Amino acid sequence: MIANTLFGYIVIAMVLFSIGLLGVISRKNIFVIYMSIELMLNAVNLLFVALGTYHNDMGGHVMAMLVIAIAAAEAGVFLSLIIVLYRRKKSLDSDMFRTLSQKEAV
Amino acid sequence: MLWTHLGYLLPLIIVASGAVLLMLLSPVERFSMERFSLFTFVILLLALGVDIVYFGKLFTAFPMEGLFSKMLIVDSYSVYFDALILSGALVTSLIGTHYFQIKRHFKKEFFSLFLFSVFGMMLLVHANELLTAFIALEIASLSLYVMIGFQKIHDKRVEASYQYLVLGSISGTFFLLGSALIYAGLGTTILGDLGKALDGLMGKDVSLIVIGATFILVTFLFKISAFPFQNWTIDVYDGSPLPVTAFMAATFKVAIFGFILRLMLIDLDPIRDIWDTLFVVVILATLLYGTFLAIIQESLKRMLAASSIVHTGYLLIAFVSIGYAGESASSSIIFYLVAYFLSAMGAFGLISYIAADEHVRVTYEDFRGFAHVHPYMAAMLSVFMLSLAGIPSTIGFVGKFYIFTGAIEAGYTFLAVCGIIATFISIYYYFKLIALMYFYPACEKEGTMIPTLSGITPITIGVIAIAVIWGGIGNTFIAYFPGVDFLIDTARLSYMSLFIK
Amino acid sequence: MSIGILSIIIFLPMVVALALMVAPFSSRITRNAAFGVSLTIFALALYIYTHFELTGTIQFKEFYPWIKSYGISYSLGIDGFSLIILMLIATLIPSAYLLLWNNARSKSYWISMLFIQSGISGTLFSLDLFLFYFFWEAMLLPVFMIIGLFGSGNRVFSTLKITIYTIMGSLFMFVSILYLGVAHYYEFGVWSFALSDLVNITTIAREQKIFLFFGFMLAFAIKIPLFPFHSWLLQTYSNSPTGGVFLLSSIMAKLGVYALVRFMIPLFPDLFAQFSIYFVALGIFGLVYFGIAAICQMNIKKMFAYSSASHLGFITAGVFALNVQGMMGSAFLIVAHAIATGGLFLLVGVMERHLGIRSLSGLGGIATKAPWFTLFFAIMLFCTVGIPGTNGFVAELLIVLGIFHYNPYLGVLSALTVLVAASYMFWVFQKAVLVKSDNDVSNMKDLSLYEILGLLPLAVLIIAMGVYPDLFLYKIEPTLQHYLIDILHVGVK
Amino acid sequence: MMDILFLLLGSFAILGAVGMVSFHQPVHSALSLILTIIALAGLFALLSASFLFMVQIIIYAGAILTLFIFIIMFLNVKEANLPKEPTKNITLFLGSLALLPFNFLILRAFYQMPLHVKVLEQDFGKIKPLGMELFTQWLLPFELISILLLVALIGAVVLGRKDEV
Repeated sequence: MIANTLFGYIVIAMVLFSIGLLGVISRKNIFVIYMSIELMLNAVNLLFVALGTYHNDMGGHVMAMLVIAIAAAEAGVFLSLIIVLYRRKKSLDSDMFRTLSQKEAV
Repeated sequence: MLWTHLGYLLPLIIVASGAVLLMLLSPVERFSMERFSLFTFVILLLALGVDIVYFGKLFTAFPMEGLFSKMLIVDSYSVYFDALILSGALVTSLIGTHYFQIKRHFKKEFFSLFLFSVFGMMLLVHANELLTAFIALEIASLSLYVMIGFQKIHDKRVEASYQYLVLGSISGTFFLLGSALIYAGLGTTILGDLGKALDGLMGKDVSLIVIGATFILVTFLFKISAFPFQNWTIDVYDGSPLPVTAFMAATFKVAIFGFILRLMLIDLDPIRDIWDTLFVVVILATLLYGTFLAIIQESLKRMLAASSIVHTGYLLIAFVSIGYAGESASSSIIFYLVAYFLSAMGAFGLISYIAADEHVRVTYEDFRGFAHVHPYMAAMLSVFMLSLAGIPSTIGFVGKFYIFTGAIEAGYTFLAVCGIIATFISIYYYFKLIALMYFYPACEKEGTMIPTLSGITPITIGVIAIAVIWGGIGNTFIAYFPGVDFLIDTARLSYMSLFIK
Repeated sequence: MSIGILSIIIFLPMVVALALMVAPFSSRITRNAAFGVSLTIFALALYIYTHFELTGTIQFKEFYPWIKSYGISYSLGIDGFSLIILMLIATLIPSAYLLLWNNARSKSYWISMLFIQSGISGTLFSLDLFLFYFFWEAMLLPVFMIIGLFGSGNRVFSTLKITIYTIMGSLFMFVSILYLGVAHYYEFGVWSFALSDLVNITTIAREQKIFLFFGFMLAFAIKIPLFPFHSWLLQTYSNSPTGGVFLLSSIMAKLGVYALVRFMIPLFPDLFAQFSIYFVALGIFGLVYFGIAAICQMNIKKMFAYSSASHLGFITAGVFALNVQGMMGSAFLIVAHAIATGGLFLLVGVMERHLGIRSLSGLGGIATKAPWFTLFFAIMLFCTVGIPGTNGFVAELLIVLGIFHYNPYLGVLSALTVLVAASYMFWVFQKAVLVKSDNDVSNMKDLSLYEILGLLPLAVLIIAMGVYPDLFLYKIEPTLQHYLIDILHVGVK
Repeated sequence: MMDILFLLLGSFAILGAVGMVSFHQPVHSALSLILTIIALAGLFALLSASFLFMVQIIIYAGAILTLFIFIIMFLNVKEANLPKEPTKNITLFLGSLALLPFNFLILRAFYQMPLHVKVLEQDFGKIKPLGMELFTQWLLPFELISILLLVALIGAVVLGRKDEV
């Protein structure tokens, strides 16, 4: 009967969100950081869909769709920025991109 | 009916279509940067002109309710904030002119993105639904990310853009999670309905909504760079092109406060006192840490970035006290936003004017003896510093007066005292600059090319400087020209419009 | 809308200064204009003096609303106490200008002086606490400029120090003012920051009132400076240019005492009476402490700085003595001391300019080279010490009497310390001026005509007030009685 | 049946997510993420969100993540250019411990939430009601999304092109 209660979905969504958060905090690879953010967005999506279904409200589904679109928009900017960064630094290490605070600002 | 509603939306429509138009024009080679700049200016001016028509009237409307349901709201409040955002953008475009001319890199799409971000900010203030607000926030933020990283020849630009993007996206997911929780608890995300649903839940367990709203507040605190989320501020502000920094520091903050005030004051009003302790802690930490950061900075740009954190602290003081103080305190936050907006805009603008040349490093030391070479610029910079420090005869002083009065009125005398302590420490880092400019003999270093005063940028900055002083002393008894009282009255009016049901 | 005479006194220097700032005039013209302005103000002050009625009320009122939504108004007025200070400033500033006549060659010096004069007058006339604070802070900026631009030594550091120090004090006063305003709003439902309204507040609890009291007190104590808040004093005085020291010691410090009497007595009469013993003691302690510190100094400027602080401690003690003698004596000593120290600092400035030394051991034997200098120096010094025949004597006598009334032990103590304090001044005078030494003082020139003209009125005032004190006392007495009624009334209740 | 499917999909989703954060190579991470996304799509289907099920597979797994893997391949990142993360596993472990109370709090709040499970309509989650909802109630956000995508488009163009200066 788990499949028919909202709570199971919520647990999955929260676990996914937490794993995404974990990836953002503890990984240095910018690809993985980005994918973690995507994962967090997906977790929120699952939440929206599950809530929509259980509220009997299509709004939740629409919101999930909108979030997918937002994720796509962020993906565009993110990926192009990753390409630029990789070209300049030849590295995927996010620590490499935090030189601002160390060097004297121009 | 349709036409009035169209009229309400006209500023938004003008800005959006201007942005699209600029985007379409951007591949045209024969248009110069100046053309684009001018075009941007005209569009913003047009939008502001339309906005002014509704300024100072008390009303609330859901334009095109049949079409857009209640996702969008236009009231005196949003009109007021629109005017602020638009004038911020106008000023940015004016003070940026010189910088963009020198750098020769900001052209074409840059202005389109700029208008898009203005559009996003305005939309944020008009948004009456959580997800719409988030999309508006994303439009504004995404354009800002790209604007920061626009000049790819600099490592630090791209780095700043990257940092802001990553942290902004993470905070964005929290906003979405928060919305999801609120949606779970209340079954709706439309702002007006939230309050009603919340009222119905009174007496029951609302921890879900509290957690959800806390997540939204996290995003909000991140964007205004309050305490636990302030780390990005200095680096990102430092890495951005100066006009963009000014735009972020002043205008974006206005827009964010615009949204969050609406959310907190109206919809989450029944449970707002839950966060009071949290806010008090955040304020204290923000003031403390921001002050500390500001003191240790060598570069002027970084100091201004750090001091913007301190000003966030002051704004938050006003934010917590609004609910408990009387009606008079309500406008304090709006007034302080204006005050900070003017002073920061002027300071960043002037520094961007001075430092437009690639090789000028803007540290404190570079301003040694500055006043003897450029007396007028030094005087203007001093005015902005005095205003940021809150010295009488500037608008910053009146702003601080409102904030602290409001805090005392709300019973937060303790916070007011903390704000005062932060203020007098801030005298150190602001006056240091004035002292350096005036009290040392001029030393013209080789290779520094500081432009002379000419063109539109210095005029704009001069006008801002006069406005800063006028805001501090001006009143109807000197001349029949809108002064402090006018600002307060309209701010109060806009605040009142929030409560029209 | 007519502009009142007080507004003219406030804004004339400011407007002239703004005009001069923009106009490409030389420093000579600027100086002449500044002098002209100061003379005009003197004339206006005389007009006020002659038309001032002998009641304890506030006269020459002006009122315009400023920030209506908070009930803040631009309201001015003077009573007997402010009148005395006004006369003092109006006399001292032209004198100071004459002494700086050929000395200060920079345009910005004179412009700053004009701004300061505006700020001082504004502080003096304000009846609205917000307005008062406004001028009180704004006054600081030109001082900041004068010390920073024309000071010597580690001037930038000392400028920052005095600025942060004084702003710190006044910001706490600011919170207190805001608190009073809010309390008024809660009690009466309307916003107001006018003194006459704020005194009606009854709802503030005692504990909070004590905080407010000390919020005000801190600002004034720093400005005066009272004993534990004097750490800015020495460095600032020794690094400031002559004009800056003159302003700080003989005008700004007195404004601190003035504000103490003017605002704190009506606002907190009960606390004023209750805490008076501590402040009298603190004042006398300052008198002793700074007196000793002054004896230990070899640098003349620093020595006068300490002696000035010592006198201000005495003045404060007189104010807190809660009787008409003490308060009158304080008012009198404010005037006497302002004239004398102002004159002394200006003379030291002259000496410093000619000889370039400021140490006591480097001076000596000036008397033969510069008789006029010696004469004025002697008069000023006698006044500071309180020799009979000078106004200093009258003032100190009154204060000692007042303190004696208040508390006989403290009275005796203060009488003794005054005597001790007198001795070191003589010692200075002897060492610096009279005694011949083997130092080369050949560069010392006597006072120029301008300088003599500037000092003459001061010297005349010192003697005149010493011989016929009633001439000045009768204008101020009703006001002081008024203040005392405030305190005693509450004390009885 | 539903329960087994739910548990299966849920564990796949979590497994993929765990793999995503813990793999060293970005390609492996991306492939794990695809697993999660597809499992999520299955969960959407279980929630009778049939249209979103398609969208998730076609757009997310099909477009966004394919693009992603393409870029990873395109950049051809060498082992030497990958960041060294010697303490990765430890921080992951510690971080997950730290996040436990956070999760507990939210789940507790959910648990106490009054749930009104309603009977779903016949065509709930199908493309038609979704479209109706989208173009009536949610028209404005939908239009705004187009502007957001436009901004992202410009951003990608601006950031991606070679600098001529």
